[in-house]
Amino acid sequence: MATRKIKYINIDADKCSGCRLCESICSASHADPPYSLVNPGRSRIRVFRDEDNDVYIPVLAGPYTDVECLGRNTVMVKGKEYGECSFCRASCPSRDLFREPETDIPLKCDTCESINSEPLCVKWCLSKCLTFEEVEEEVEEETPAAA
Amino acid sequence: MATRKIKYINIDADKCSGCRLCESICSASHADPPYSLVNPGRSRIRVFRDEDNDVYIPVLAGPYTDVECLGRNTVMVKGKEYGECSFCRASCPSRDLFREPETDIPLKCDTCESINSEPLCVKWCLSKCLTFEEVEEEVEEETPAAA
Amino acid sequence: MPYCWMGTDLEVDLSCGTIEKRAGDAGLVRDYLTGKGAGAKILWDRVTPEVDALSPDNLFIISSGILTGTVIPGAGHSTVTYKSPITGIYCISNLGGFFGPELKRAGYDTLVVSGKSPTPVYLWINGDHVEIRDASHLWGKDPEETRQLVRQEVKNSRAQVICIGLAGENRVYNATVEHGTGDCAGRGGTGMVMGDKNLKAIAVYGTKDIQMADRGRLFDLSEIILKKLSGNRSVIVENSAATYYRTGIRWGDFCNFSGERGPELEAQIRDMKRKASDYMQQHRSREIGCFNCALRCKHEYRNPDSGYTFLKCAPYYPAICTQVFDPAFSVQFYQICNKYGLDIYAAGNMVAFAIDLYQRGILTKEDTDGMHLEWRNPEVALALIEKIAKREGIGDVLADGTYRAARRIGKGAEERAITVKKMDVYMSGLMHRHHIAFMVAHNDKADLMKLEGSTFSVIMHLPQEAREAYVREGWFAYPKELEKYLIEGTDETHTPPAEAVCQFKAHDLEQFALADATGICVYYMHFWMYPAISRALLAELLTAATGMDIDEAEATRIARRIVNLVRAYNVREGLRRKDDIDSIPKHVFERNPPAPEVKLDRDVWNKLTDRFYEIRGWDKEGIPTRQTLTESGLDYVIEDLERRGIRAS
Amino acid sequence: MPYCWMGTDLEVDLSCGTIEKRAGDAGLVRDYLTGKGAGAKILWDRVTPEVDALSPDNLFIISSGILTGTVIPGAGHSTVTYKSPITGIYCISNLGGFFGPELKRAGYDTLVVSGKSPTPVYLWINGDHVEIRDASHLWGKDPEETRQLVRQEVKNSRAQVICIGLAGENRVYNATVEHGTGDCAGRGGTGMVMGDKNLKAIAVYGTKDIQMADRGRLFDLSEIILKKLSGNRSVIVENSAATYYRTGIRWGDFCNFSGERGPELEAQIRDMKRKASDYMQQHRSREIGCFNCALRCKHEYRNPDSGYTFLKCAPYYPAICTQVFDPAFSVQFYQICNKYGLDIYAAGNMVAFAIDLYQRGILTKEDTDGMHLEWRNPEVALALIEKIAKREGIGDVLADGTYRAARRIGKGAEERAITVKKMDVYMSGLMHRHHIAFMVAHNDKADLMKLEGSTFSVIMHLPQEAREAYVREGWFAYPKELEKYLIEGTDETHTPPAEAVCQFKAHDLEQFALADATGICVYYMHFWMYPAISRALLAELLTAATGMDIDEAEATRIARRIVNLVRAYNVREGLRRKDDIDSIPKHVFERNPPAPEVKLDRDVWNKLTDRFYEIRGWDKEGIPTRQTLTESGLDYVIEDLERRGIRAS
Repeated sequence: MATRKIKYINIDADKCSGCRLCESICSASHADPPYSLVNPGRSRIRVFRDEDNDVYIPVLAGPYTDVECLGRNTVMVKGKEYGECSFCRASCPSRDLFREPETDIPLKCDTCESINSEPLCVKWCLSKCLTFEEVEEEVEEETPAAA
Repeated sequence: MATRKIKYINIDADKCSGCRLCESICSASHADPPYSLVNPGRSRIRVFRDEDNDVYIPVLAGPYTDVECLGRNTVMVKGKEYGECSFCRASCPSRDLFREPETDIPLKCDTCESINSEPLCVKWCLSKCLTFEEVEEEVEEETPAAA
Repeated sequence: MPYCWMGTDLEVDLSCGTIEKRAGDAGLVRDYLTGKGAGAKILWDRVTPEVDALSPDNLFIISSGILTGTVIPGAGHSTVTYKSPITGIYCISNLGGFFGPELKRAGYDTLVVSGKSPTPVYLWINGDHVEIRDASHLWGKDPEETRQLVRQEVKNSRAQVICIGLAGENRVYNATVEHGTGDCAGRGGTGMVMGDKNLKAIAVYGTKDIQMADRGRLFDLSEIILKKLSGNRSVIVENSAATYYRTGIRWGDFCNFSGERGPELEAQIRDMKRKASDYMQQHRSREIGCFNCALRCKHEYRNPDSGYTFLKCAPYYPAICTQVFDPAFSVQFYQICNKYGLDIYAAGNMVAFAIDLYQRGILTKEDTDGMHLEWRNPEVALALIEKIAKREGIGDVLADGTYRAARRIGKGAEERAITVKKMDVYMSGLMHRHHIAFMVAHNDKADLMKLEGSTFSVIMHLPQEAREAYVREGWFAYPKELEKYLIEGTDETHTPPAEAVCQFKAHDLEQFALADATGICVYYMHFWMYPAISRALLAELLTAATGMDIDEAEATRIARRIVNLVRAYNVREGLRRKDDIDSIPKHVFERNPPAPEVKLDRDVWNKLTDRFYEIRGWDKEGIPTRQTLTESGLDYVIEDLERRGIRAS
Repeated sequence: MPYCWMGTDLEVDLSCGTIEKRAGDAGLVRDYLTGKGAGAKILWDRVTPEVDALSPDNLFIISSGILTGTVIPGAGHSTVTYKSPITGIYCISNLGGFFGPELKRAGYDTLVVSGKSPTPVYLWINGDHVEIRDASHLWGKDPEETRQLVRQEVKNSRAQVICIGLAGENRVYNATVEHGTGDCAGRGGTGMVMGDKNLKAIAVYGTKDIQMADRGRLFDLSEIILKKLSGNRSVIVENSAATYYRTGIRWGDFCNFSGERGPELEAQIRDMKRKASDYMQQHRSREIGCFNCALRCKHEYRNPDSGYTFLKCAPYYPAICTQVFDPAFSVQFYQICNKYGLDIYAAGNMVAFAIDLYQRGILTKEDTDGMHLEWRNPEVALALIEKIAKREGIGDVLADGTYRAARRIGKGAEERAITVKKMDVYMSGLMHRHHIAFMVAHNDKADLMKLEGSTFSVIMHLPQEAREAYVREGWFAYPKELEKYLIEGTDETHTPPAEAVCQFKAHDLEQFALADATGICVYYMHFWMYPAISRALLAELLTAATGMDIDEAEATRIARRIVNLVRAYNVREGLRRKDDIDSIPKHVFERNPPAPEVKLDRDVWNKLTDRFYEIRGWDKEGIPTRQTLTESGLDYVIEDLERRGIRAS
């Protein structure tokens, strides 16, 4: 069996204080040159805040998609409503999230691999809302697809 | 101001009974010919069930993406843990969700527009976990992009 | 080839380790459908009287209903068929949840497990890919752990899993096959059969289409069902389980069927409805449905110490068995049974049986490792269950089931062992309602579970206008000709007329056969007060879904074929009139009930039996007549029986 | 051009409806930084003594700190500067939350609002795109509704919004500017100034980069701060607010500063800590931080009827003002104040003032529309607040603030109106701690809020070893030369030495100036017991972030420049020694406190003032000397003062 490493950044939303330090350190550490700027718009993690409903969900940027959702949805969990994009990781055309301001280049969380670091959002999260875990996962041997 | 209709399928996860009737009716109604088959694998809505943790989240298929997430994440909300993909709407390579079995064609919720109907998953959800809402939204006039 | 039918059966022989995929027989589907029909046919063909229930040659047959996995609400069940190690005769156990639809999506209507593995194994059925996998590391794990581990191992969190717990591993007679969220194939020793084969679990996943014939029609019919369900009369959850708590307790056969109730007990019973209702409102965290079902009959409770537990409408059962009137205890009781994979009803009976024996001096502290067995003691009850599952001390004796345990204990214990055809029987109503006792005596599985239906237990007792409204509003799911009995109602002793009892009983057997052959939950067919699917509608559904032309009469013919085949099977195993008649504990006949109830008369009982056999087309001994078997197309049954010297008249 | 600086200011003139973007002056940044520094400079230049606080020419200046929006933990604040309609002199109100960083990302360091709109409007600053929008439909909406509506209208759920509530609209003197989640620019009448301009709200959003100079260094320094914060000594939330509840109440100036406390009150005070702690544990639903801050000093409570409310460490304040000892009432009190956009402390004072007057017969039922004003009555307290916000009946009088209300009421009410420089002052400790009274008297804003710091209120009173450990572990954030005063501690009357009081007070003014000019929260600078940023570290941060070479001495020079400019501003408005000295209610001097406290002596008070002025470089009248002003580079101030006939010595 082959294995691969899956990196998990686990989010305990109950602990999120909404401070967005994760956004700052992410944008700063991925800047060129490193730490030359802060700009949450360039961050690969964003905190969805709905102060009126006690909703605080940090979301890591996932893959890019070039279409937007036709149907949206809000999710109610334990009596609390989460907005249409609250849990969505996609970099998509219907919002400016996870796309570089101005250039529109999609952003995706790389768990700080590109900067050879442990995930800095986790390290800097003093509320312990974010925690890091690395899991060795078995993968099926790829069987070559029939031509 | 121009307007457009946004269709919301709202999910009250607390009410989900996990019965997956939404998956059945979705796959059936979108089949060719209509209602010729049932196959949750072809459904544009899937229920994430984690019976051991009382997690039941219906998720509507969102856009397609051709890369998988490098970093995953689990989300804890109100002390309850939701798995790495529990809230994710994407049709993506790391799971077989929202892709046609065998052909792998991505599936995306169209709020039953393609079959000229109100969303049938909502209509058939007797637990009232799913509800439908149509919102008239103002959009900014498109300014032609500079060449 | 019928639609809705996958056309392939899967057989796994655990002795040889072989996996065989077999083309199904469309003709058999036409005659027996799948589910109960397929199970009965296979059992008839292969598990003959020569095969002991605990031999490797006994089969563990899981078959999904022909409608299972379609868009029809409530059509999600499968059946487990086997020879019961408890009763030694035909047994079926119905399985809700999601296993049946998944098995079909994997491509199989029926899975037959034969033989016996030398070491613990589990099956992984991933569509076309089927594997027998080592399960040594799963041995000893509880069902929840097992499900989690198996899903991890097969890397598929959507795989549907059934498995046994410690009880099944330890060959406890009343062990269950657990599926999770309150779903199990529970009664008759399913888990013991699986355990005896060293089969810890079966995991299944599939992505095949389930095809439907007449698309638009099936959709329309399903919407009719949905409409009926969405009315407030049909949401089980709003008719709080608390009501059943009270009813169940009211009918409860306390003190191990002795029916004794002091004034203290009566006071607690009075208090119970409010207590249960409060508890449920406060602690119910979710209402759960099986595949495609919005009835939400399974209620989830959170136990702060040990996770989620699922109860249906019978949280009163542990109270009847132990006299512990505390809903939290009931939840714990369910949880520990689920954890060990133990039949909740049988577990309760065995606990009541043991306490009763102890109180009578038949069991002593020497037998119980010093434990003082008494009513109203939750610790004692839970400790006994643990001992049973682990076959420890007195638990090892009880683990053989009340019937066999009594014979190991002796000293008059046999007299206190109340079973029906050796099976631990549901402890509610048996003593208080003659017609319910009659149903139990004549069921094809020695059981009351869901057999009593709401027609007899509730609707029959409503005022005349309510009964009329019930029919008018279309809730009467029986054939039209039985309507008049409902309108007539019961007499002043709450007893329905004899003819009604026999007619309904005859119908119920058929209705159950159809439910279990189509995969539709009995809640939709007649068990629940407001069943959405009458036999006429079922016939329409069958036609629209499968493309086979099945009208109501044809549906009834299929139902009778299955009922007669099962009866013939049991006859072949040696079952006769005497076994039905005497299956009911004799103090049911001896008891002097409080007014307005009347004492049950043996003559009445015999006459009911005669009439019931007559309606069914069986002779006085309960053997289906040649005419009956021929009409049911069961000539091969006649031949087999005759070869064995059993002559149908 | 300094890094961290956006280089552009925005001015919106609501009279003309013009929007002007102005290049900032890098030289001024070098001298004053931004935030408080920029605000003071603009106010000095443009809001001269000729400008009434309620004239359109008063300015509403929001300026982010120079470090605001960088990666530095705690650097997220902005300031609102204006001439206060309450005191008639300089006022600053600090704003936490997320507004400051967003303003910078929109591209602006400072926003100046001038003029007065004829109709209600709000501003929408979407990066380069700035709009004045109609707000008629928002008039009357509470801050939460306003934020939601504005975000919907601008179609940006991430826009940061500040706004006024009903109190601001109604020109209530103690109206606030609300930002949400417990953040507001609260004291001094900010909301009244905004309301007077008919400005309902300001929404801002931006995606511009905030540049940092020495990248690696700033990152390392920030990690040092994080490390200090992550230690258990520095998590505010774990040092339960309940402790403050007790402390706050112990120091509370009950009965409208009369300090009267019967035995009943004492018993309730004793009971309060446990009560508060229980309540908080049970009902606190979240701990909230401002931008880049993990201290989580804001605690969210769920009120089942009306949503979420945010409290900091002062839930005891409503109890002091009303004698209602119920944490749930405190939450309600906070919530109603937030809803109307009313300063919580001033609201409490006005309630206490009104009840006091009523109890003394100065107010009667005729004045109160029949309401009987009494202590320990939650309904009365909440009803009074509602009346104030709506300017109804007696509320219309109280809405002018205690000072002005007393003069409208007459009949001796003036004697019971305890204010400092006309401002409603924090009702805790003023009577009990001379050095705290001294700080209030000499603050550049007539306020105690966060001024007292933990050094004087907590650390000074610890045992010697604890004080030494405090210094050793690096928590002493003041300049090195003040260490010895901490080690020395207080005398047996809990009074620090006079020299220490003056030195710390002088330092505190500077520390506040630096906090408010850099945008770093005072919790990091000296208010909280375990401040993570000393002045030396702040200088390093400034250098690494802005690229300007600022060492500790230079930071001090900047701080003094700001302090002296503000003092000069107030001097220009007419403020003199007498206004400082007499600002404290005279019964502070008349009171005979219980042992070990000692009576405050006017002579001591005068000597303290002399020494403090001396340290600051101000003359006996409290006017900065020419030398002081010149050293601070404030020659233009000298010129202006002299032109107005005010001669600095």
